[in-house]
Amino acid sequence: ASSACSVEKPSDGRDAAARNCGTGKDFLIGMSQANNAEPYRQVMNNDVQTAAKSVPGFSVVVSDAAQDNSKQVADVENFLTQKIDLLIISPNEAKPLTAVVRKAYDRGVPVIVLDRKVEGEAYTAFIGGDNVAIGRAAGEFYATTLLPDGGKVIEIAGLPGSTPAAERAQGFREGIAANPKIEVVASQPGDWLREKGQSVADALLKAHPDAVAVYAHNDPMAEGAYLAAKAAGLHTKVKFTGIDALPVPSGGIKAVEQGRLAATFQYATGGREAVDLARRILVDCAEDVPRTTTLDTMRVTKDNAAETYAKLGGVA
Amino acid sequence: MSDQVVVAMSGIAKRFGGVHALRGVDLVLRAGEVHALLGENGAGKSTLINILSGVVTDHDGRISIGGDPVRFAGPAAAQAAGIATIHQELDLVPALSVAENLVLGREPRTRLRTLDRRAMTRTARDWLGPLGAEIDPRRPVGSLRVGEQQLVEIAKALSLDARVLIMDEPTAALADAEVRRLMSTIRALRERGVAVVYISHRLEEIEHIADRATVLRNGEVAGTLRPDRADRQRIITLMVGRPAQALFDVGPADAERPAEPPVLQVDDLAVRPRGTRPGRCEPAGVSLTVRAGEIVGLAGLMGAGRTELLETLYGAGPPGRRSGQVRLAGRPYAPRGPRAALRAGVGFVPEDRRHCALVLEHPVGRSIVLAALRRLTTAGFVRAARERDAVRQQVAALAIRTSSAAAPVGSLSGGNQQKVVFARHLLTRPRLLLLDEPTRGVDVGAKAEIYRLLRRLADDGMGILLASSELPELTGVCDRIVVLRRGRAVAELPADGCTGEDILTAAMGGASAGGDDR
Amino acid sequence: MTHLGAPEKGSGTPVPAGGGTADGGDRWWHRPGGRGELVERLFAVQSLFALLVVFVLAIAVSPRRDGEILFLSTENLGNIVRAVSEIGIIAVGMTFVVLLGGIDLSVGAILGLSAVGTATLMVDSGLGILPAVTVVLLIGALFGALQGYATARLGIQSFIVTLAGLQVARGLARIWSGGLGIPIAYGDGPQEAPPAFEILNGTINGVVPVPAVLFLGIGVAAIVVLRKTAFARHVYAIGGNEKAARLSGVPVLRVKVAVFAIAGLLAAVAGVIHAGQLNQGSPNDGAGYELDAIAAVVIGGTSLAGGTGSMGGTLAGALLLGILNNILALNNIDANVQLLIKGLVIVAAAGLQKLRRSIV
Amino acid sequence: MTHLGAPEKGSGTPVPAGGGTADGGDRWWHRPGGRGELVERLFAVQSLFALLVVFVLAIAVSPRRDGEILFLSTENLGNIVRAVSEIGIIAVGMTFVVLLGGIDLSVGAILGLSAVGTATLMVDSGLGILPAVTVVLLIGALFGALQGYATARLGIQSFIVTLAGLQVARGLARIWSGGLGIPIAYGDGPQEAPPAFEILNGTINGVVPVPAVLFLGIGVAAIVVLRKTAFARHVYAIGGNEKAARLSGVPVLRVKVAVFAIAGLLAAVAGVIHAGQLNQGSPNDGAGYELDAIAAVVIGGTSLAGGTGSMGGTLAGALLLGILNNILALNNIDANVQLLIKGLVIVAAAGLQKLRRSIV
Ligand SMILES: Nc1ncnc2c1ncn2[C@@H]1O[C@H](COP(=O)(O)OP(=O)(O)OP(=O)(O)O)[C@@H](O)[C@H]1O
Ligand SMILES: Nc1ncnc2c1ncn2[C@@H]1O[C@H](COP(=O)(O)OP(=O)(O)OP(=O)(O)O)[C@@H](O)[C@H]1O
Ligand SMILES: [Mg+2]
Ligand SMILES: [Mg+2]
Repeated sequence: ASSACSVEKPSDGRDAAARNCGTGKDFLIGMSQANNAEPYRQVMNNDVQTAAKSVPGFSVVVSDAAQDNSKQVADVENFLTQKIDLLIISPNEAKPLTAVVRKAYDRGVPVIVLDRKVEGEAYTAFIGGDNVAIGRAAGEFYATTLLPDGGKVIEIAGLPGSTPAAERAQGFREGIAANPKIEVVASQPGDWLREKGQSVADALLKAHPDAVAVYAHNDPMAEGAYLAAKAAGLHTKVKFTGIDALPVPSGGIKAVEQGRLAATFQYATGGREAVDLARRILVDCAEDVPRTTTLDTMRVTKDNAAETYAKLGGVA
Repeated sequence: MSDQVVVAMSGIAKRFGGVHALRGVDLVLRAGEVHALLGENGAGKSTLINILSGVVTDHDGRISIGGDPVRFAGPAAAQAAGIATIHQELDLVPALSVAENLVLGREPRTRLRTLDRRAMTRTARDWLGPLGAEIDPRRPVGSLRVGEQQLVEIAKALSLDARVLIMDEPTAALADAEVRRLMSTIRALRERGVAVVYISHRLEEIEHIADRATVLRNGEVAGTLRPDRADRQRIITLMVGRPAQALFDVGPADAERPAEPPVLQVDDLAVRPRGTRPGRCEPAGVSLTVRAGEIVGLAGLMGAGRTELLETLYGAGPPGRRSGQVRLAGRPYAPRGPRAALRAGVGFVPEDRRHCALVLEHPVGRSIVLAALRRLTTAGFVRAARERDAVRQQVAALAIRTSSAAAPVGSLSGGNQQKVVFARHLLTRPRLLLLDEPTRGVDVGAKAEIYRLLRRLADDGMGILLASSELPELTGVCDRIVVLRRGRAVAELPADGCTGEDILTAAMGGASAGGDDR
Repeated sequence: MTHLGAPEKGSGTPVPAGGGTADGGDRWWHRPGGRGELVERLFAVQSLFALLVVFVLAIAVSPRRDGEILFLSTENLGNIVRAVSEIGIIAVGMTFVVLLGGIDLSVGAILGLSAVGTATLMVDSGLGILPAVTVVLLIGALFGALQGYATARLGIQSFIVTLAGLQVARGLARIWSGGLGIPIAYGDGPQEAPPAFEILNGTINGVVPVPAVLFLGIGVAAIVVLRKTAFARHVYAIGGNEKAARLSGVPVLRVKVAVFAIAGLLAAVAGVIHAGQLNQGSPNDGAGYELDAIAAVVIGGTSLAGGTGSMGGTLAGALLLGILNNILALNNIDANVQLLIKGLVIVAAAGLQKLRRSIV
Repeated sequence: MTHLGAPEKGSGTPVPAGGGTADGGDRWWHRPGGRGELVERLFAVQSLFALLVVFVLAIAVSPRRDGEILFLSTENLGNIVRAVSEIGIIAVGMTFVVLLGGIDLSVGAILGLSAVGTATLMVDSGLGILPAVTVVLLIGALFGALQGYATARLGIQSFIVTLAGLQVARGLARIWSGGLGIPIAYGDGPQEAPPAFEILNGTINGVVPVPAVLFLGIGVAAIVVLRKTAFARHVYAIGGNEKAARLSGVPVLRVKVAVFAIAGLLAAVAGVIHAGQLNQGSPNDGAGYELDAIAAVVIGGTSLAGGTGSMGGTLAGALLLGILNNILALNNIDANVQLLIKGLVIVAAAGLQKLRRSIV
């Protein structure tokens, strides 16, 4: 439903996408990141860059929108000015970036969307995890393994208003429904931040001294909660779980391995998968790449932590 | 003078915290009279006129204008009622031009409601001209000398075309020539039936211009009199409440004393500053000597370069190239800044206390010790007992009127603020004291105190260099007078037998002085 | 007087009687052809000059592809102006506030609030463009006016009032939107916004983006206001010496309230544009925009102490920041290194302003 | 001082009227008598008073469990002080800067940089606690000193210098850490930090958290410095009237550099504590802390215009903010409503300060 004035009419970019491909060529890939300040996204960048190094002819430039939709629009436009050959974008939010992604796509630039979707159909492929499924996996773990006898659970949620926060909350509740003895007694946002998780847990553990577990929407907040409990001498009584399982030293896998967290659930970055797709599009000139790739989650507990860390390419 | 009463104030009282600034003052202003307000520093003069001009609104007592009772909500209301005020402290906007300042708050507009710059410039010219101020209306006020700013303030008040014109020490920053022009302007206003309230600590001006005078003491009316008929001694007695010593009775300079060694020797000093500094007149060939025990006066017209010379000697001038020689107590002396000057034993009382010396919110005690902290400090810590003694001594020695050492400087009257600055530099025990208009705004009694103090300091071996625009001050207090003109020392006169006319003649450049010789 | 450089010739030059200022040298500020004038003229357009320098540098270091200077392509130039238009419009309002001697930290949050308002009113409440925008602009102006009143009446520093205002506006935006961005779909149905609103995303003649036009239009209007009105004189006067302004009968309270209202209004305008450009009203948007706007104002030569500065400088400052962002991105400078470079450029630009004062 | 001895008897020295100096005594030294004094006394401890009010309110609205007031439990109180300790330490440094008439926006970024530095130096470079912390504190102080030099020497407003400094410090932290948090594991092996460092996460007597002790210790030291030293007098003087300070022989440049160095140093201290508390040095941490610290300073009664204020007020302000955060969280207040409430409390607290001035 475009209107007067001159809003670009979608041209058919499909065959244009195939125009510039083949072996032995050099390709410039633009990676538009929503916010480098989140460890998860920094790891995503690293994954993309590492994977791209092993593809001859690939060079990647990364831009950081610092959580600003407008800045991300400008970032993509600057990529287009530079005439990149492929766009990987991890959008800050869906709607605001839809138009500029379509613009790139319509110009024949293949677009791989990572983690958060954009609206409509104007992209080449989407790769992402399923936050509801992850939350559900966590909930099921609580219901069956962690708290089979039930108990009171504190939830430390992500940034209010963010989709992952809502979905991880929703999935979790679906998961624990199997065990009616589990009760979520409090939920406060920790804004994805470790120190916020700590101070929120301080207060919540105080208000609910009989809580037996803390479900945090990501690993840093879980670690923060652990620190708070430790200061209160509760860290042996209360169990902590997170989400993300980043294969980096400060990530959740290490925390599980070292016994601070009972479990974490992988939220894959999709960086490697994106570069693989890019290789197929640009080098192999593939026409029929999968439109949607849903990344599986994985439960990381003490049993498989070390192994998973190595498998995901974490540095020691 | 007609008998038509323009303003009647009755039972005016005002308290600031515990301080009774005014305790039931009555004041009547008639059309076509110049009414002087007299009183010591802190007597309540400024407070009274602040009430009349709508600056202070929470007071007791009644005001009526032309017979109708009024209560002003603010300065704008007073202006609308026909009261224009020149306040004691200069209050102009530095970044705006002269013309913009003059019409501020009532800008002329074109038919499109935009600013009418031409009309603004014209207004400025029209009102500045009669005051003899050749100031370009487009110049930013910040680039003007203090005296010129004072003229702009006066022009601004005049341009309001008011029924009542209040002038709170309008001449404090003016030199003789400007003062004379102002006097004739005031006379013209009187002819037109304007009621003028005139505050000044220069009694000769009062005698010259005032039709009636009200003397305030401690916030009360001590008496009303006709200055042209009363003798000066009586006025002073009314002001201070008891017979006072003569103003310039400072005791004789000890003529018998052997010639002391020079404290300061300046030999052909000249400064060429880096960059341009409009309005400044840097030293361009000054030679003079100040001996221990001597008070040397610095005379000159407005802008002759007295301030600049003192600033240079204090290391506070603009950066630039110096030539010539300066010796302090025999040793070469070229301070890199005020700090170095202070360490070398030089003190400096600047002429603009608000901008160059004081923080109005800070306590009196702390303001006094600021420059001498080094002596009151051990290992970085200020010794409370020493500080207290030092402050007490200064407050007593200068008779500073303050309710406590912790009172903010801003709660003191203008003259007492000046004494605080004075005290600060005395406390550093300088061997050379540079004074720039040190008695600006100080009342007669306190002036006499300061003069006696200066003499005592000199007798104790201090050298004093005193720049002043008040000729009687120069001839009455100093041992010798050096006259500056355009940054040069052009004459040196002995104080004995030297008159104001002699000084003016030298300052204007010989007998042909008249302004046509540029 | 001889302060303009040349040493005094002929030591006997007499003084003008009655005051030393009558000499022509004192009129350096308008004397045609004088050195002072030259320097002043040069610096008056100095932020423009800095802009030019950065522009030329950008051309020089711009990447090329097939001989084409990427930086100079019409599309890229359009993108630059569009990208700075929101910050630029905010900076125009900020200039008034800073001239007044204040600061406004709430503008970014007001932008977010207004974007949410625009989206909600059009999509959920089904208002037309004009009513929706009017309501949003009123809210912005009112919010600003309230802040102005708090500063002027209670005498609390604007830094604090607007810091609190930032939190309040952000909180309101989140509550209003439920914390989620409100997408704007176009069409005639319910839950759809009038398609005409999409004009904010369009261009004029297919070249000049509409937000850029709005920015430049508002900028020029503001220049005129600042040069030609008594209101502007009052703003300068309050910023330069509030007491003097009050004593002169300037309606200080009214002017302050008006200035903060203007800042809020323009932030709301930027919020409407923001919503239009992104097809969404997101409550978290605009975070940190206040700092960029202040940087534009200061680079443009307006002093944070109040009382001196110009609107033209602000426009130049905003464009300079836009070009800087663009050329750093075009050259694929690492995001962290970009941070370093931008920090240093801001200090350098502000330093240049100081240089000016000490030379003239 | 011989020549300025006691007032000469009988020489006509006017005795100060109005109860001035005559009755002398310590009362004269300390405060004026009368109503003004009473009000002044009341308000001098006024930020403490506000703190008390908030404290009592917090008790009143605190959730209870089994009759126990949760807010008042030793543990919760300890948590509150621990939670504000970083902001509090930063606010102590900020107080010096604000008294000087400046502002420091870089402290949050310096905290991040220092946290990264602490972690990297101990974990990756294998330095001991003392060398690592020393290096980090030196970096912080040096960074601050550089900013101070830039403001003082080039005359650029500190708002701008430190806004740029914020970006530079943040960029450096990200580059140094590779953008990711550096975890701190304890032990004797390589890539492990000395276990003694974990003390920052511990308590004294099992009750008082170590960071809280550090905060209060630094706070008390700062109170003494501000009350008793010549340095503090110089800070107040410069903040009140820089030109006057210079003419009174205050070493303006040196004092300014020292003050910004102190602010940087204390931000670095907060960064070390941050790393110790979170067992991690993350380059993005500390964002926005500068605004909280400034809020604490202003709530504590220090004027952003410089020249007036107290350190005790800042400590009270920081604690007040901490209690506010805690009680809002204990009561499960919606995060957005928390934003609103905090904004309003900040304005109210600042307004109270103003009230004081106009009464006395
Ligand atoms: N804002 C204020 N706060 C507290 N006290 C004040 C304030 N203004 C004036 N005072 C006090 O009121 C008294 C009268 O002061 P005022 O300024 O009217 O004196 P003045 O006669 O004008 O003196 P001067 O000749 O020195 O200007 C003084 O004791 C002064 O300290
Ligand atoms: N544009 C300017 N920039 C800097 N300083 C200025 C400027 N204009 C005037 N001044 C300074 O303001 C001070 C006050 O000047 P004022 O009008 O009192 O001259 P004066 O004291 O009568 O003259 P002088 O002391 O030179 O004989 C002087 O130090 C002068 O140098
Ligand atoms: Mg007075
Ligand atoms: Mg002078």
